[in-house]
Amino acid sequence: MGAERNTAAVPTAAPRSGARVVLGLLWSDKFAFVAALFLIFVVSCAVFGPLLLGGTATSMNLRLRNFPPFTLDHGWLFVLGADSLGRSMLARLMVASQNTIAVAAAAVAFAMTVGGVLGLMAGFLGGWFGNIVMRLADIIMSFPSLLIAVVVLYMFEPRVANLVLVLGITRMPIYMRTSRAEVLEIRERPFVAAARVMGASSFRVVFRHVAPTVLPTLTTIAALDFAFVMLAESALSFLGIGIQPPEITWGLMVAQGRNYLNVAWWLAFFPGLAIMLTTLSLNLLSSWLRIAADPTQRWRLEIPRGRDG
Amino acid sequence: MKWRMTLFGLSLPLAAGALAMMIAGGAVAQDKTVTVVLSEEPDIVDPCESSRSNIGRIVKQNITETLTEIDPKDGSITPRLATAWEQVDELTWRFTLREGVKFHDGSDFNAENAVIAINRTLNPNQDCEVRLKFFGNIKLMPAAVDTYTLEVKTETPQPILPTLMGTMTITGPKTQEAKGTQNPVGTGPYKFVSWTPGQEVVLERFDGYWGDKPEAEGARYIWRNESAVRAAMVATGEADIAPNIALQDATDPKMDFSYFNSETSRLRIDLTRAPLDDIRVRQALNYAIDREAMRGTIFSKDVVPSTNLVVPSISGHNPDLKVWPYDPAKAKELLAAAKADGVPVDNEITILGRLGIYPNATEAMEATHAMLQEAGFNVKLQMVEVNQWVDIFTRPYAEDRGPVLQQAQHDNNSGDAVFTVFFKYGCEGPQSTICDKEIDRLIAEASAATGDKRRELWQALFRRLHEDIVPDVMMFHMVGYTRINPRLDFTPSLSTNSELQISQIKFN
Amino acid sequence: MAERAAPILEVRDLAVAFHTLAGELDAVDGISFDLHRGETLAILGESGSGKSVTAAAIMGILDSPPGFVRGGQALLDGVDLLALSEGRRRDLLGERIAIIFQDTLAHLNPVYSVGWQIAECFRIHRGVGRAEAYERAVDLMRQTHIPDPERRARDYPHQFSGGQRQRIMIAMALALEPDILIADEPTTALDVTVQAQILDLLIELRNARNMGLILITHDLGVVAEIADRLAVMFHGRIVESGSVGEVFADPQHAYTRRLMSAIPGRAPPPLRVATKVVGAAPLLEVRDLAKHYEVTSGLMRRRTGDVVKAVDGVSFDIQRGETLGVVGESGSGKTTLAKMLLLLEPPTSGSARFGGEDLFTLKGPDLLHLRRRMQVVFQDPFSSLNPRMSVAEIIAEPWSIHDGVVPKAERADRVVELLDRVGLAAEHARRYPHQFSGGQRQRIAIARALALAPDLVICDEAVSALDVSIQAQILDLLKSLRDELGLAYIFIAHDLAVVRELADRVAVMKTGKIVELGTTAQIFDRPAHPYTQALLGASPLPDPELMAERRQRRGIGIQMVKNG
Amino acid sequence: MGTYLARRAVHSFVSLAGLLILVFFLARLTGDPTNLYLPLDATLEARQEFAERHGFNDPVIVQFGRFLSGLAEFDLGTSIRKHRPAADVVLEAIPVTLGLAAVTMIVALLGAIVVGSLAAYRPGRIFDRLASVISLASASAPDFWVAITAILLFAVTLGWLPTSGTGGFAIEYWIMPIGVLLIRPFGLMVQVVRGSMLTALSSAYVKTARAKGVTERAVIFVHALRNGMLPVITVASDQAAGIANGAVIVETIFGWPGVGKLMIDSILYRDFAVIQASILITAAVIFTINIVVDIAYAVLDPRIRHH
Repeated sequence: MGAERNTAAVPTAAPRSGARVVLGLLWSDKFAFVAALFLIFVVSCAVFGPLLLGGTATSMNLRLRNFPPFTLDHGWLFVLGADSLGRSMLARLMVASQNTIAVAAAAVAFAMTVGGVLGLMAGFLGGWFGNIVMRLADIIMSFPSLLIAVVVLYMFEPRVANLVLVLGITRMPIYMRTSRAEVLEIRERPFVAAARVMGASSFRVVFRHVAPTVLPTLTTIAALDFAFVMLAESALSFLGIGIQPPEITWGLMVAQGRNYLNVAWWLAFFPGLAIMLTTLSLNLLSSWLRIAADPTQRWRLEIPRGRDG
Repeated sequence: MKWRMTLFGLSLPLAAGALAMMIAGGAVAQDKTVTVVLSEEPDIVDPCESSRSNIGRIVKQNITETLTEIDPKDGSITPRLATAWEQVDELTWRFTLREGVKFHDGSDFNAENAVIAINRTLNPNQDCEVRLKFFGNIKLMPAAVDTYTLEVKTETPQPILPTLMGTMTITGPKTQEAKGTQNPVGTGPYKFVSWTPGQEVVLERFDGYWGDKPEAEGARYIWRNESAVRAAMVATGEADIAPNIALQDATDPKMDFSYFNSETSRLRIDLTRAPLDDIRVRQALNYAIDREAMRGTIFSKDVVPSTNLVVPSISGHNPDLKVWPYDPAKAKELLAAAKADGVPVDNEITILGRLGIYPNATEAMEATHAMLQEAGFNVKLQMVEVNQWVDIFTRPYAEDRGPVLQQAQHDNNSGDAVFTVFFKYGCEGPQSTICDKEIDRLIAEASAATGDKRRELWQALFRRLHEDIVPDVMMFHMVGYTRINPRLDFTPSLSTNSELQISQIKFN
Repeated sequence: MAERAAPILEVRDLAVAFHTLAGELDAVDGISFDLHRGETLAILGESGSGKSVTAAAIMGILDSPPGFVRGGQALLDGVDLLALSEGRRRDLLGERIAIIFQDTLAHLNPVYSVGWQIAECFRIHRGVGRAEAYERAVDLMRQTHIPDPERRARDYPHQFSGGQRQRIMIAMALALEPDILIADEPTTALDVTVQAQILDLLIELRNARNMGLILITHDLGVVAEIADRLAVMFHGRIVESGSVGEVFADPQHAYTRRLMSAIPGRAPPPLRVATKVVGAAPLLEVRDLAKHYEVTSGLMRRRTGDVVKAVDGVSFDIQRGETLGVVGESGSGKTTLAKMLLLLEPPTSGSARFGGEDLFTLKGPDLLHLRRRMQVVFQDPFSSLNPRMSVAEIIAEPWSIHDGVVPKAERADRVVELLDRVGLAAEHARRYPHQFSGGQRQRIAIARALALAPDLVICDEAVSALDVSIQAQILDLLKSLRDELGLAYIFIAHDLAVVRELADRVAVMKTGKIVELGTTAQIFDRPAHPYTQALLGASPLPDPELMAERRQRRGIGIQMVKNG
Repeated sequence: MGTYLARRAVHSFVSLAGLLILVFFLARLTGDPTNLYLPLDATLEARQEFAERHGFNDPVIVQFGRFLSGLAEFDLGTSIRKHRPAADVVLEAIPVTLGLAAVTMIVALLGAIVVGSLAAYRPGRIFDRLASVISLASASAPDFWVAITAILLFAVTLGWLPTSGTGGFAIEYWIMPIGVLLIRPFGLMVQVVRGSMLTALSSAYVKTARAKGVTERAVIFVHALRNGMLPVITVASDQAAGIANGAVIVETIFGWPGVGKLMIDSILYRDFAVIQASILITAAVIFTINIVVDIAYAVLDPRIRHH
């Protein structure tokens, strides 16, 4: 055995505690570190915001209508100004984070799970089933999502669950296609053949071997999709078939604020900024994760600063 | 990349102050063509749809004219293509037509061609909106008595037929029979030149016009959905008139004019569902709304709190009714009293709003929602799009519906309350949720009456509604905003909501 | 030595390091060597020894980051390549010093025609016009013996065979007649017969142009065949150098000695008699097994009538505990044969009986049961283990597929047992495949194959991707398992020496057929079929004297430079 | 390759048929259009007549049969809203949208290739980080917000550009719509170009090219780029399809009469014939784009050509 030591380029570093390693890797990418902090903040807003500020966010004060931001004249709650009904922008942003994150996360998770599983099966089974799945992806992609939205929300109530369904369905094709393409490649790998020689069922091969390998790719797409879903939700709200007041989401706030762009820019700007920063953070974090989780890339996070690269 | 950064970072304060910094008319074309920017492309330019506002603003009184014209200020009737009219008997009206009038295609305007035009508009096989909106239950039998005398017979007495005729424009005799003409021909001061779908509609001055020669040589209509863009276009001189911009875009008193647009907003109460079937609950609803707080914020400062569903210029408006004061204490008291009598005041009431029914509609409903909640009502808010809203607003009503307050707005610019009351408050009215014998009696009597009698009956009816029934949470008589380039001399009026007479525009 | 001209390339104290998880890792740790015109210097070492990194550093094409040159010089005619500006060095690359690589499919740009790629050298260095450059490229292809060069210059890399691609690489590298050619494992992935041709070509061109050739390889046979001098690299250092003859005759460093002794096939052929039970039915009977692929075309996938016969009527028996070696060059059908036996691909015709049961008609539980008795070890230990499963999960997976073989409670212990059996430690169970070296991974794959206690293990090129010393260890492991557990193997390989080491009988395959089948001794000592003879003749053996002799027979003149 | 394209065409046709069936039946689940076309005060009889006249009273399957027989004669029905053949209405709008989509994609593609390649050339450097952050941020900016802000800034405050409208080939009318439209595809494609160029630049043939003495610029834009283009083209075609399917916001705000706005309006107005016609025609365009992309693949990558 001795002769084999050091023949591989993979050094066997003394195991440090897992959390410390992760934090260390995170700290070495400052963008990702800040992104992680921001996301933690957003998630805590989503969890605690409605509990703490639920009342404040809906309490109307028409005298403070479109009150401008960056003054403390009416207390810290109005530091980001007030909306067209004189409600605290800050409180609304924090409360809205719950619905926003919930809708986006649920829709993306739905699209990823259903689309991913369909794509997996299409790739693995091939044949007529694969064909049907691919045609379905074609159809959904050229199907105006608004029509799906109108159908679902006309037939059912404009509830959050239905909105998630609509957004989820429209985002499915990309997962269907990606996971199918990946499966076609992965199923040719020897470890899949080895599993089949052992007698593994197709179900086992797909879910034990193929799915975990496809997952990182899908996760990367999902991070980008977050933005699309939040913006799509905004567009639907604007057309009157998304989330409706008194519920709030950032998308709805942007949509409502657009009427006031030339008198009260902050109404649309801050929620838009929130969407932007959240997606930005997710993407920075996901690209960090891609590197950190890949042993052949991880050195990029280990190089001392000041070096080339 | 950099420029976008700049745009993101710097444009905000700039944009905020943008309109304030604007100086009117940068590169105004010095020609005498008026460019109007509408909120939406007309689906069609057929005169029989001219009751729809964006079509009416192009067609009505510009291309095609009416026999009579309704004065928006007081609902009185003035001559247009007809110079005089008289009621021959209960079922017959006789109109004397103007002589020497020609259509744009050279045909003569006479009684015979007027008959053709009326029959076209009222053809039961076409869905012309003018027919469906104003002549739904009325059958007209026009006939030419001589070249310039037109006789119109009806099956039931129509005391306000001359007013009705103010809604119907006269098309040329060669206009295709079916609805959907691409080339409207009329007698108006402007003739139709072209419609490039998606782009523009162009009119030019008609030299053979019977009346005074208007100043503007032509008109060009374009359309943008975004109010901010329409306002900006007038500001930069790309357009002369934006007939309909949002309150928050009307920031420049030199260019922006408010006008009563003949709309009245309200929340319709469904009287058939508990707890809304109790008058104390309905009164409490009205007491709970702080109308003054909404005025000048969500609504324009120029709106007027309403008591009637028709605007003051309509014959039959009752000026003596009192606006509901804001009195949350009273509201709570009434609610408590109702509750003590076993009224289920805790039933959840739905406020059903319609998106974009008027500017800031959603915010108005959010504010209402908050105020009603404040007063102790158990309310929830739901905003829906038009189709769903209409489903719920009109008969037949769903059996399993709950108590609903429905956001609504009513537009009567046709001079007489008859266009309002039956539909909204009659037992059989297609959008009515009340059935009151007294009201039905008043409707029947007033419809058959004329003059002061008619007006007094309508006023009695509105008093009964306002004081004894309370079928609505009344809101405001609404205003619209029009932005007008200072190079024009034009003041919008009540009728700007449905027409825009280019011939009335002068240049400074 | 004294009268010889100054060396054309002098490498002095070259040191290269990489940034890694564990900090900076020295890949090349201060090495020095010289190269003269007309001479071949072999740098021998196993993977990770730093030999390819050395080449990349000299050429200035190190993956940077993470790699970086820590110090030293590479003097080309006295000019330090490492200290040049990027532009100046670029002028020398291709012009004075050039390189060819092992994996030609990856190293040629897939989207440009080979003619374009060769012509590019003339265009960038000589400013030659497009048409003329192309002409010259065609000419070079002719010189490197590509048939029909005018037509083929328009083709793309994937349309060539591996050997032809290496000729194209060589043509490209030699376009500007450089003084030095670095050949980085130029023949490693090639079949033996092709390998011989490429080595011949390199020698021919070296002689014709009086170049200095640096040959980077792990294959002692190749070294013996064409190198003049040899430098052995180990852990980033040159541990031994000298003329090929000297080093082979008398290796000084312990590592070199171990390397020499690890060469498979050097030991006398095994005198093993398979524990054959006379009269017992064979474990596996294969009869007329064939796999034909029909070439289809058109929208409805109509058959064109053309048939590719990947495996074309193969018959053989294997007894319990017997090892059958299957050798052949790429495309001979040996892997397809394995896939059919493993039921990964259905056969076109023929039969196979395993333990008396018809392999191809079994279904359901019977098939599942049979699966337990036949397992596989693949060539590539990097991809045959699921990177997302721990070693324990990988080895225990067969038991969760086959209920009741090993009860859940005992699995952990059995995993440790199996790890121990294949020479790994208990603590390895928790780790993941990427934390192991190639040889260790192959041990894991073997442990997985053993988990179900099979009767037959098919080894498809199971040691081909491993370094020589590791190869020897794995072969030893396979031998001991065979002896202890009575396993039968079908051992598929293109490397004759390896087969010789392990097999009881050998089947030689060519274009889907078994052309010769006999005992190992028969095949290697008295090959009957001309193809078998050709295979044996082309395979380089780590014996400089013998190789020189062979070369002479092939008519390649060599100017031997005797050092010292 | 030819057969492959033929097979793709068959697939497209199947998808198209499925799409039409789905659209037809789903659209009819969104309610009766009568409410939207008749004034509130219209009588019940008038409503009945309207439904009768437009065939809404027939069972849906009968309506579908009627639609199919029309389709057989290339008749896509008549718009209830516009009283004109639905196909005419859609065909007027298609060129506008395609023009927007084409110009946008060309500009975005070129920009993304340059920015993405340079970012990938030295990953982790400041240019790379900035390009990533800005492109990601712009990909998640609400487009109507950007559009209106741009109008207020460039047209109203600065007076450099017209607020809106189409002006034929006059470039000043194109700048803002294209600028707004390309933000998202550009941001996305910078990411994709960067990713695929990262792979391409670390591949073996780039090492060969460097060893030949190829300049770094040629390494990036000759050797690596053509290899890195394949995934970029996939994403670009997706984005182009997205725009072809409706650049609603831009069309609406800038007053470009394209198919996106038409489709939205038709859905909101339940103008079934136009919904069907516009989906049919845009889907046909999208499928054509996909096939063109397949051909582009083959042109770029000989391995696909010879497959």
